Amino acid sequence: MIEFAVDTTPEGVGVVTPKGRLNMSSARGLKDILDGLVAEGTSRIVVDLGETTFLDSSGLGALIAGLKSARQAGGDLRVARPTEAVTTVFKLTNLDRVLRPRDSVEGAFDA
Amino acid sequence: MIEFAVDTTPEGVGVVTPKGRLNMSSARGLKDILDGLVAEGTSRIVVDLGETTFLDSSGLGALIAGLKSARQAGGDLRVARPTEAVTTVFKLTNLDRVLRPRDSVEGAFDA
Amino acid sequence: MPDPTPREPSDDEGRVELSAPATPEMMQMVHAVLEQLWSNHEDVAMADRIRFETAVIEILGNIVEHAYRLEPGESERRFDVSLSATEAALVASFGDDGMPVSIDLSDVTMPDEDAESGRGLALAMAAVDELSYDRASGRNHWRLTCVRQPG
Amino acid sequence: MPDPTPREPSDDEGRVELSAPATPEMMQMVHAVLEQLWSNHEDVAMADRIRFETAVIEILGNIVEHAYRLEPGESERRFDVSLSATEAALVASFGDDGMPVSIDLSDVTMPDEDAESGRGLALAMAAVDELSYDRASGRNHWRLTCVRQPG
Ligand SMILES: Nc1ncnc2c1ncn2[C@@H]1O[C@H](COP(=O)(O)OP(=O)(O)O)[C@@H](O)[C@H]1O
Ligand SMILES: Nc1ncnc2c1ncn2[C@@H]1O[C@H](COP(=O)(O)OP(=O)(O)O)[C@@H](O)[C@H]1O
Repeated sequence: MIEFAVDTTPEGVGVVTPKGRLNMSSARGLKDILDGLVAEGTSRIVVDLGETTFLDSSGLGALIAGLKSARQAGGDLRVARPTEAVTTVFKLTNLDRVLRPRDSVEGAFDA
Repeated sequence: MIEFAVDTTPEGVGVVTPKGRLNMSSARGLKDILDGLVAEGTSRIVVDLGETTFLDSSGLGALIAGLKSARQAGGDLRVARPTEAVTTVFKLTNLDRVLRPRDSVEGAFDA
Repeated sequence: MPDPTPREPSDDEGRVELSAPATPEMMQMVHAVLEQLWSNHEDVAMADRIRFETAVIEILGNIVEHAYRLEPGESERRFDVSLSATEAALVASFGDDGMPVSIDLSDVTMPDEDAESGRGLALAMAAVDELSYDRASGRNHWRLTCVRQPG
Repeated sequence: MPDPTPREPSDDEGRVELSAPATPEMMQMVHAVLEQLWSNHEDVAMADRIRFETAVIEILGNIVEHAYRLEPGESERRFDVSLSATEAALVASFGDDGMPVSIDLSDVTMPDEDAESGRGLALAMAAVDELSYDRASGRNHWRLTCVRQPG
């Protein structure tokens, strides 16, 4: 159903790539990964949504939870390369400002 | 649903590889390809079943039709690398003698 | 010229109906059924597929999560859904035997940016052109309609 | 120790039912539904999956190809199928509104090696442990049972 790739860049940015559908069944998995990264000191995180074929309100909840804990730890969570399904859901929920999609994972913390 | 790869070896053997399910919807496609090969003079044919994930009675019918026209033209049709689904259907229909599966495409005409 | 008046119930032709246990696993089943539906209706615009699938999965997710039985009996909770794609619209209609839902859909609003839940119904409503709920014969009925974009 | 006596109809719990037009496209739909069913029942042996799916698709193929309407009316031809996987067995039961089938299943035999058709029913019967047909309430009913291999 879903797989998560988790990586850290040389700059210490955590990169999480959900591959598949981010929904009720998989949202908890994402939340746990994001919490884990923040807990171990990686509070700058990019979620690469380039392979996220579907996103529902539970998946959104996990992203918002991750965003909040990253910011509380002095970092930030940014989203990159959203698919059309993801962009649509961001827009419909008015989250496209707080989760402003970046064009690339590498440049996600540039601005 | 299905794709067919069609090739000819240096020895003049036609190799047809159905990729996907060989069923009511796709059997005609296989039959047409086999008839085409025989019509253009390629009467030694290997059907590579290594990527055939499902086989039904229509698919079997197309193989038998191809076998008959290849033999009428002085050649033969052989099947190679069957998946478990294919082997099961060959056995259940007692066609595992007339369509005796070969281990490889290359060696299919060796014996 | 195509007739612009709404079509009759015979529009239901071609519909696919599924009835299954109301479990999280069945959400993948519905995704799979929609995937097949799209492959039989390649003319449905990607934008319409996305908003329809989003709403369908939100409503189903709510049924799976919230639609508890009135009397917790022996038998499993189930749902059914009818999915249809006509030239005019994509329609889903759900039935389940959970307890009555005491939500006024006209009160549903999108939660604040930092909410971690509570967006399901608001998202479904924003995604489709019509969302209705009613209770009849001891069952909940949800109906979703996406008016299709001109090809 | 597990009870060895056959289970009651409540065994139907967990079943997935599909109702759809009797068209060739719906064969892919049923393949997709079975694929999901297997992913929810990873303990079903590959050999059992294969023989069950083979028989299900043969019976459905016959319905799509042969089960013409008695009176060719306006409305589309449809079928329904209920699929269930219990610890003991895989069961499929089909219903369709085509004309009565005048076949005695006990007469069905595997055609000769060089036959190009006519293997469908014989293959389905060879694949499963039970195949039955009956006509009731103006509908055809086919029922398939695969007794599962011990894990
Ligand atoms: N099918 C349902 N049956 C019962 N209650 C429901 C149903 N759908 C929604 N609700 C109620 O409406 C509330 C809001 O639902 P929703 O907007 O989907 O957000 P969430 O599911 O994240 O809480 C739920 O918390 C629940 O109390
Ligand atoms: N569902 C059905 N409705 C009506 N007739 C059927 C049905 N299934 C099978 N038949 C009849 O039984 C015959 C044998 O079917 P089958 O063994 O599947 O082989 P085939 O479909 O290749 O002819 C068919 O040709 C058809 O006349």
